Amino acid sequence: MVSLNAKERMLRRAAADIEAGMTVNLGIGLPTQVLRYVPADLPVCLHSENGIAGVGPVGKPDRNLIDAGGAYVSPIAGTSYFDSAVSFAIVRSGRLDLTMLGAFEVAGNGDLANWMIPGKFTPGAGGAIELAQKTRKVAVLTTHTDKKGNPKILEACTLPLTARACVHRIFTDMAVCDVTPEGLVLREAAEGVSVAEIREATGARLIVPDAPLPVF
Amino acid sequence: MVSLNAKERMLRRAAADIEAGMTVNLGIGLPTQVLRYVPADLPVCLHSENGIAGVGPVGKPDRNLIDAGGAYVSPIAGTSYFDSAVSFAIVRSGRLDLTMLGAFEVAGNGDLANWMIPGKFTPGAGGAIELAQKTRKVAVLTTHTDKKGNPKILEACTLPLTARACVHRIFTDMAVCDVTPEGLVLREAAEGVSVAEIREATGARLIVPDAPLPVF
Amino acid sequence: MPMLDKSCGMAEAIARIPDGASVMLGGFGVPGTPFCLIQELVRHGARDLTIIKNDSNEAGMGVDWLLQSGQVAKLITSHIGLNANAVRMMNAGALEVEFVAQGILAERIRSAGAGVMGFVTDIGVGTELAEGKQVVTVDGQTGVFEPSLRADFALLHAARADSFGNLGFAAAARNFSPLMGMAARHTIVEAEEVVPLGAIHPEDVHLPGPFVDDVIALPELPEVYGVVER
Amino acid sequence: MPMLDKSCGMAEAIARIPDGASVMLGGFGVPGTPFCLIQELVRHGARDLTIIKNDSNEAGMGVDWLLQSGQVAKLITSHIGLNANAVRMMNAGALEVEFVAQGILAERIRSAGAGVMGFVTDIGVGTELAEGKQVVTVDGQTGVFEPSLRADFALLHAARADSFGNLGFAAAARNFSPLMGMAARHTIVEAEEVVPLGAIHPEDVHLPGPFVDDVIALPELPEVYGVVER
Repeated sequence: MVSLNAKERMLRRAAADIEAGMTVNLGIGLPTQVLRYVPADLPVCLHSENGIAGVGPVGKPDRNLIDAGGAYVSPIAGTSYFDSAVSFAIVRSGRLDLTMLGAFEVAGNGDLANWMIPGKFTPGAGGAIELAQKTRKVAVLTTHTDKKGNPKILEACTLPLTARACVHRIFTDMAVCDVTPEGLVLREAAEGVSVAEIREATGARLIVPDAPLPVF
Repeated sequence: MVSLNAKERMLRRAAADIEAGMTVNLGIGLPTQVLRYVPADLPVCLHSENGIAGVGPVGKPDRNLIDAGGAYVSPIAGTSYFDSAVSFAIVRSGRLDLTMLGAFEVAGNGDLANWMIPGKFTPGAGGAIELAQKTRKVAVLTTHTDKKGNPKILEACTLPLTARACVHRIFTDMAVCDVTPEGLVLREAAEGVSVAEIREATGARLIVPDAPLPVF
Repeated sequence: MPMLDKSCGMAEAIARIPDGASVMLGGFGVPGTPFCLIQELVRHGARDLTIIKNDSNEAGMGVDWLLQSGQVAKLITSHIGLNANAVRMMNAGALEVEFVAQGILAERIRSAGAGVMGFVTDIGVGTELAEGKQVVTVDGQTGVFEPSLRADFALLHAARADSFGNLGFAAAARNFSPLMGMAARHTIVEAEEVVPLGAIHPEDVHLPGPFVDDVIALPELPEVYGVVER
Repeated sequence: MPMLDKSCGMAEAIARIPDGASVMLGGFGVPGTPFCLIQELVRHGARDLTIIKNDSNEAGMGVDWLLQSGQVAKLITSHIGLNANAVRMMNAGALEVEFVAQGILAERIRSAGAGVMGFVTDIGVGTELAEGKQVVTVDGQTGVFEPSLRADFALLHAARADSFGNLGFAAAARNFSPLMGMAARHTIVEAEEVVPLGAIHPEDVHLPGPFVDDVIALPELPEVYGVVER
């Protein structure tokens, strides 16, 4: 079980990667919650697959204005609406600077599996495949282990892939890791979590720098 | 030289093929002039390649509103504007019921050459290729012979083709001919023009029905 | 030159849909889903339909009415995760589901509307999503061919329409609607408001009239169009 | 959450364009042609450009300024019939011209903006227009592959823009502009009016801000934008 404190720390740390001027897509669930930790005055354009650039906060419900996750959102000054082909043109043509996605499994080489568990969960991928494959920077936001304590970061995914070698950064309740040409590199550790604990909870080979790790 | 009278008759005859409810594209030159003979109360949607459905009459110039031929046109109640991709989506997806085009040469099998005379006239095809290939009914509007009296309706085109076997009907100052599976069929003759004269001026094999020809 | 009046009664329009037809339904969740047209399609009773829609709505609404009435042979969609009934029918073999990645679904539909045969993309290459697809190599780069997705009919919900079929969609209710209106051989539209010709500014038309065949004015909006309380 | 301010000076924006760049220019005839940006590009002097534009304007205006200044190595276009200077330069071998059928040009540009590799069409099949193109056979039907047409820059003229780059185009001045804005790596816009954020209704945006990089307010419209007297 992840403590509320650890979860908030993860969300706050992920939010720090959202920079001024970015166009960002946040997946359903944990990623959407990152928004709470983004400074209110930071210029950011939130994209939603169903045809919105400039998604505003959840507000007074308008029956015609949901985000891709079904939440009733609001427009802001500068919002635009468009059809689904244009929406994915934004994705595939590389206009998204950053996407944060959930994961069932993520591999040390950046492979991502987040849409299908054969025989158990096969609802269809929605827009995840294109978000994962085409966004300039793909971050995964996940608990470091599943509910049974098994690692979600693996040497190789066992589930059908969403996209190959697409993930650049992994935020968890325990660590921040980067996928690099050399392999998966531990960049930061959560407060109070040791490198040994992170290694123990990680199913992929993990490169740990010699220098002291920043703590988040 | 075509008499004014013969030209008017041709235009009026061509106009009679424009039916209520059609979406129509009229090429530059003679085809555009057909409009003068379309009843003012006939519901027709004129399409222009540069992104207009519901082209209104030439009117008070608006610097932002030309048709594909560069004429300053006007909007009517029900006009819409769109981008060039949507404009040709209308063409290629078969939404144009009728297009009337000019021709350098047209063959008895419906081949059309109307965009290029190698070594003399090579300005590029503009939208002619897609109009010719994809409109449900393609009509050619042309003088029966060129300025030197040579036939423009040939057994086979000598110039580079705009599209193969695309023409359904040919309106000239002398005749109305249809391209059919059996060959080119003479349907109507202009007032005062004999079948012998039409045969003489036609470079393609011409099927002449036994029954008396309607006169236009 | 006036414009054709495409006003039509709902029953008359939906009666055109025969057994075995392919039918696109606009909408992404509730916004844009043509609930009244779907309801009429249930009443009409055409069977063995291929339905193309972004999602399968939630259980008990929209496309689920067609699933429950047994009129759907095949569903082409990007996800059905919010409709337990659709998942159950698929798992029981009572419904064939073809999953297409959301943006690829949108682009295949648009591609049909654009009158081309299909497009080539690297989306899914290297994963099982590309399996069975025709490979096209361009300048050494590998892509898969995604065929255009046409349909016999499109059923759309518009915020406003004029009698010629120029349409405007509200906010996120636009989604797949203009694409489907372009891709179908026959496009039927239910509109919250049918406005006089010219009342939609020509620059603000979201789907031009030449793509639309039947325009139906909705007398009033049933509750299903409203905000979903969860 | 505010939106990024993309306001920019014209000289600063155009200075980004290096020698050898590919540059898309909006416009079909006069409407939509970004005359002021083109003029600045002449001043800037980048050479060896590949210009992509529907047509070559008329002699003495628009893209012809770039032809006359000798900055254009190659022109990709659908026709040049109204510009005798362009025809002369082409015939003299001073300008390489690649002709593309108008709707195929539009679709190749849109295809780049859609982030796919290209599309397959039967347009031109069986004529010399298809010569040299990659043939793709789909279910026994023959098509040719038309590759996406990208560019380094797009220069667009908009009727109205907000500071985030949401654009509105007037009447027939829309034409290739939204497609090019999507297809270019960097999109520079001159706007007749820069309006406050939110002043363009979100449903009436013709090109969404995420596709736009630089927004330049035109102080006043030079005469070249006006009605052409013939």
